[in-house]
Amino acid sequence: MNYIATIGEREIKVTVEEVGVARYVVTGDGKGHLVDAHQVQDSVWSILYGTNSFEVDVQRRGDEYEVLIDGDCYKFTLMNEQLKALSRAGGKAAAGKALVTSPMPGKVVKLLVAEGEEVKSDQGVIVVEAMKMENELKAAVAGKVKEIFVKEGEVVESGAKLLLVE
Amino acid sequence: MNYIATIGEREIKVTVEEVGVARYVVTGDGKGHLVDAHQVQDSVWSILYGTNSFEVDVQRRGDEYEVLIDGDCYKFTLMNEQLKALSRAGGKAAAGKALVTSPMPGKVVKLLVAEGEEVKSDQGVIVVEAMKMENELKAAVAGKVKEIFVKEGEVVESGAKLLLVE
Amino acid sequence: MFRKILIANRGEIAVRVERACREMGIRTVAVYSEVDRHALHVRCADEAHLIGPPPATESYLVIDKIIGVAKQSGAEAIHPGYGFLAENPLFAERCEKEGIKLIGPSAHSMRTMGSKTLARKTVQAAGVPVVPGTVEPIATEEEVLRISKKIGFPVMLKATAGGGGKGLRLVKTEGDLHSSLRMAKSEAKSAFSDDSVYIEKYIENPRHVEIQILGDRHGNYVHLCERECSIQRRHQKVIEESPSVIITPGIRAAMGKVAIEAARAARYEGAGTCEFLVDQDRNFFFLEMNTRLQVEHPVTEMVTGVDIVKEQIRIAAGERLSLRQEEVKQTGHAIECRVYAEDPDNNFMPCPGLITSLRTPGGPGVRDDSGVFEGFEIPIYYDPIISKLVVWGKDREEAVARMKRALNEYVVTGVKTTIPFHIRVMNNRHFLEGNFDTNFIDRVFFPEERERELPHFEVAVIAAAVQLYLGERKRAIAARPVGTGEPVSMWKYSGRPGMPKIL
Amino acid sequence: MFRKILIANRGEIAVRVERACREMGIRTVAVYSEVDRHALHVRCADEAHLIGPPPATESYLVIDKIIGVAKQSGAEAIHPGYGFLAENPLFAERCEKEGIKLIGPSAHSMRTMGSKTLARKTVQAAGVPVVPGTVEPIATEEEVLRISKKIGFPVMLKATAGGGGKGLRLVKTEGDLHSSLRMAKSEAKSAFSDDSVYIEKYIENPRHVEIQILGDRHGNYVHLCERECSIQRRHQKVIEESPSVIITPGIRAAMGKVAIEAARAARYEGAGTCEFLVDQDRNFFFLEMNTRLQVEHPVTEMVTGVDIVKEQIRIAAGERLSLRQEEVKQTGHAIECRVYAEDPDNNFMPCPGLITSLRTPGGPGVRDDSGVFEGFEIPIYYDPIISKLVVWGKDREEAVARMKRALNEYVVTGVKTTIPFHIRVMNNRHFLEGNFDTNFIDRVFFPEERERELPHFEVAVIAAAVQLYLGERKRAIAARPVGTGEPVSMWKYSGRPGMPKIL
Repeated sequence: MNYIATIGEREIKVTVEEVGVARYVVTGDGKGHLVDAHQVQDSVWSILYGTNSFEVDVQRRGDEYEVLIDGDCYKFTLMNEQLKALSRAGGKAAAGKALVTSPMPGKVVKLLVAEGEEVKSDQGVIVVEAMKMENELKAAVAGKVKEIFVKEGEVVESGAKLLLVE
Repeated sequence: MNYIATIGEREIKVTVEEVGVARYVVTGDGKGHLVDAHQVQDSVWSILYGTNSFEVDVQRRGDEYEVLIDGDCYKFTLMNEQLKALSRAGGKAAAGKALVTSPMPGKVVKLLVAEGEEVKSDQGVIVVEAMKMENELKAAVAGKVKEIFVKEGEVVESGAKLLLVE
Repeated sequence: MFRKILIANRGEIAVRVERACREMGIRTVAVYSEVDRHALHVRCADEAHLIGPPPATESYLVIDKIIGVAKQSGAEAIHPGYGFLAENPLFAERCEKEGIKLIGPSAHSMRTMGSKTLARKTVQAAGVPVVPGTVEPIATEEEVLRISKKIGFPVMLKATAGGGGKGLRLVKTEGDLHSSLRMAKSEAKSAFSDDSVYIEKYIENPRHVEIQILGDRHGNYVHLCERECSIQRRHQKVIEESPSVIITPGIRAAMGKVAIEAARAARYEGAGTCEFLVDQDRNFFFLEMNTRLQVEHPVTEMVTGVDIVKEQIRIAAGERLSLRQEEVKQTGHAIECRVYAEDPDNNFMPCPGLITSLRTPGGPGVRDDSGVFEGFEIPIYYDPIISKLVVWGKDREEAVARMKRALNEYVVTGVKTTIPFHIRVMNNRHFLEGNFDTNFIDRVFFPEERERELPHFEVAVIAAAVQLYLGERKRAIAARPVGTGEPVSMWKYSGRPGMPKIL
Repeated sequence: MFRKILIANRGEIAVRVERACREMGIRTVAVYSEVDRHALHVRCADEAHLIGPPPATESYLVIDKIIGVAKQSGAEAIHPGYGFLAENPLFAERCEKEGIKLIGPSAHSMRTMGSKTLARKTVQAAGVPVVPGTVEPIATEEEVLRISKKIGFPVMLKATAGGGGKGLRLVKTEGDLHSSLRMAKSEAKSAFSDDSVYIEKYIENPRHVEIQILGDRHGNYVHLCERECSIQRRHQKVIEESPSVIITPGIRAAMGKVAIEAARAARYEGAGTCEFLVDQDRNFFFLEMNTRLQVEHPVTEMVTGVDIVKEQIRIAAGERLSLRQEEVKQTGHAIECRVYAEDPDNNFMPCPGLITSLRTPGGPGVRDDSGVFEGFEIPIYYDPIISKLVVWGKDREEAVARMKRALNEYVVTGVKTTIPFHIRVMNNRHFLEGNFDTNFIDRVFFPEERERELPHFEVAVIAAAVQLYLGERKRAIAARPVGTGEPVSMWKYSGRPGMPKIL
């Protein structure tokens, strides 16, 4: 199976071929490697890459990956080659960025803007408190605040829609 | 709901009444107690008995319980009152004891008896090795070896039938 | 000795105190809010009492509730841990009035030293050098502006009742003043129920070094040497060690003497800490005294062999100090990393949530003071600290190597933690050389990190690709029509020359 | 110093050695059998090589395979841990021949000391007191019987190549001889690939005390004081401590001197242990020398601050000992409990299987040397040891209290472990008084335990009843017809006056 990893501006084609129980040949940029991969604890994998042993924590949100190895965090996107081609054809949904969501569970302590207000890109729009720290969340794009989905004092889940800028 | 606990020769009637989320009134021998019980880790429960806090590991095999509290092991049987009554009416299946089973996963290293051989109660009949220790298993009843279900060298699971004495 | 102690706290510090009590044969009484029924401090206690809804202002901070449980359970003493009511003189007074021994200093000492402004006055009078600034809390924004201009920017805004980096803001220019003051006051209000702040001159590139002291009610004092706490992020300590590489035996003795004098001036009883700023010429300035057990006390325990919590309890019971100054020996080197539920790769965003798997490091010289376990859900209402990882080594080099090793063994999934951040610090050249000040993390470390090349991108992508492959294969198998032998339906569409076989 | 070391072992000891290497900046090469792919020692290593099927005789004990991996990976040295090839002189010779440094003594020292009979000869010649018995392995049952009668029952049968309680049988009467000999030889064969045994007079009620020594190739030796190892079950150590309550400074010095002389006589290099029996008059007899790292080495590490594994590696690299005898200080008290996957409430039956949940103890003075993690399946093929829990306290009283506290925190589910057994020992009056010998567990402790009343039967039954109730309710809900609102179907049959409501 073929995948495309996107690291910053760079794209790498990766091919995974299963050659035995928990054993794969993985080809990236033309080189083939024998990989022995076992999920040992929740999102943690024990990877033997050749004979080199790595403990790898693979976290995924949609096509976006954050992989921890030896305390370093590797961020990239990874897609099936065909889906990638489809998504290219369809173009990007740029509007997504106008939605401000809560990156963690917490409590809305202050709305810094009102509906209809004009905001600049990177302007603080809402303060969410979790674990006794106040976190000011910013608008990713400039525009007008179209809708506010929460009230001050409300407890929100991770990923909750907070407000929409257009 | 009513249960009968059997500890050695003694029987205790226990009544469990749910009075709230994870809260119960438990009545044993006429006394009622408020109990707050939460399963916190696999077979481990955090029990608040009144305000006393206990960490309790409840292990069950059929009607037989082994409960660990502060390093002590409490062994008893516990049955629903009605099932207990049914089982009393039906009498005990005494023949069950004639079956020798493996108490752990391991490897059969030696059969000490042959089919048809007479054995005494408590006589060693088979040696199972696990973790480099040889364990001689004994017949629980006297009688004739009716059937042997395993061969020397065979790897067996926990609870596997080894041989039958009649 | 007490037979029963109530612990008016939660999380790792409540567990720490329970451990000391249990080893001393003292029964422990835990209190818990509605979200903390499963918490480790409830599981480990001998008794546990529900004291209200999740917000601390309705549970852990309610003096009446704590006192009520103490009386109901027959606890003779209360250990407040750190945070919550630990430095609240009203609570100390109430305990005194109710005849319950608070394990800590008297309300008088707490008031003297707990108020940063009064503390500055007191120690200044005793000849201790302090950082220039106000000695009174300041109420209005105009006054803050006036004084700041007089001292000269940059200045620090500090909560009078503060601690733990809460209610603390560096103000570099006049333009930042308004929002910084609002944030500092708001945080101070919610953390300490007291929004008053004061101002101090901001000393450039200082090191933060503190002295642990113990004092009994018979007038005996010892200091347990220093802790180096300069590794801070947003003015909050994140890594501490003992000894400090910049402290000579002479400076140690001098700081220890000053710390004891400061404690004596406040008739201080119990365990306390005098914090100092040390400038580039190794002049030291008294910053404040913390009238409680510190988060970082294990660092001192590991190099001195003294169990500080047990000493606190013995002192509170009226016993004399069990050791004299000449018996205090600093052996080897200890380091602590505070493990927070925060995402170091997303601006340290808090990460409450369920711990889906956990592997704690072990082996020689490793101590883990944790408040969590696998399957525990970290609530949103409290501090993000989930554990303190502490190591001991025969020297700093061994301690750093051991910490790196232990951090690499530490697995927490389900929530992000600061473990990766600590690994990166342990690998940093300046940290290894002991060459840093309180601005190191923000000004040196983060910029260097942004430039650093990551060595294992290939492995990361391969691991992700294998995971994605297996996920797709699993879905393909699940999606195949009933009765079909082979999981090919989704896969055959990608069939073409050179396509890998699926085994 | 070596750049890469192969660890020819598995489980907790492989992880222990990897930790030392990692802290020293040395790359580690793990070997693993087919059932050990998920094992912690594979996860923690820098490289890992598959060496064959599960039985040790086809993997961990195959010299050719180990040597092959060492050469292929470029490892300059091999650490054998304990057990497996650790005391096999053929392996030592092979390493010498291949130019790979075995971290341990030479084949010559191993042969001298590893064969118990030759060791007895050697030290006896140096004037060291030994236990009466044979100095040659004995082959036939007739000869065993003849010699036993001559020495007088009871006697001990011991595997010549033995260790770790394997291949060891106490024979009380002539009638027991046949089956004991068969079992001893069979165990010795499978554990050491050598079924030869010898005989020793059985000393009544002795204590087992051993001396840890270190020697370098430059002729320097130190001893790291004693370990008390009298708490044994079936002649296998289960709890060890340092110091021993019966050892005075005078006896310690005398035993240390003898141990060093014994090591010197064999031109011993590396870490080793001289075991002694101490009789009721505190006479000590050399028992045997273990030419390897001991399971219980952490006890010594905690009271001396010496990292024995790192010393082994430095010595193997040709360095001089890093400390002199006068620098060795025994500080405080340490205790180790060996946690086995065995059921103490079912005759210590082995319990391999899946660890379904795990909580490791933490806090001050606690060290856990584990080879497992939550989700690991303990295989049937190897030793039942899963972890060693070690504590340090400022004195024996604190160490025992701390061990009890730590054991109570230790949660392992899915497999039974000996943790409850250890808690009971920590509560035993004789143990607390330090009043025991090597027969204590079997002759005193178990009979006392059978008489002891358990205090919490009520809580145990209540917990089980609540669990059963919830299980029944869950099944009742699952069994209800689709569309029925209330989970009553199974429950209504028990409806009668006074029946509890179901909420």
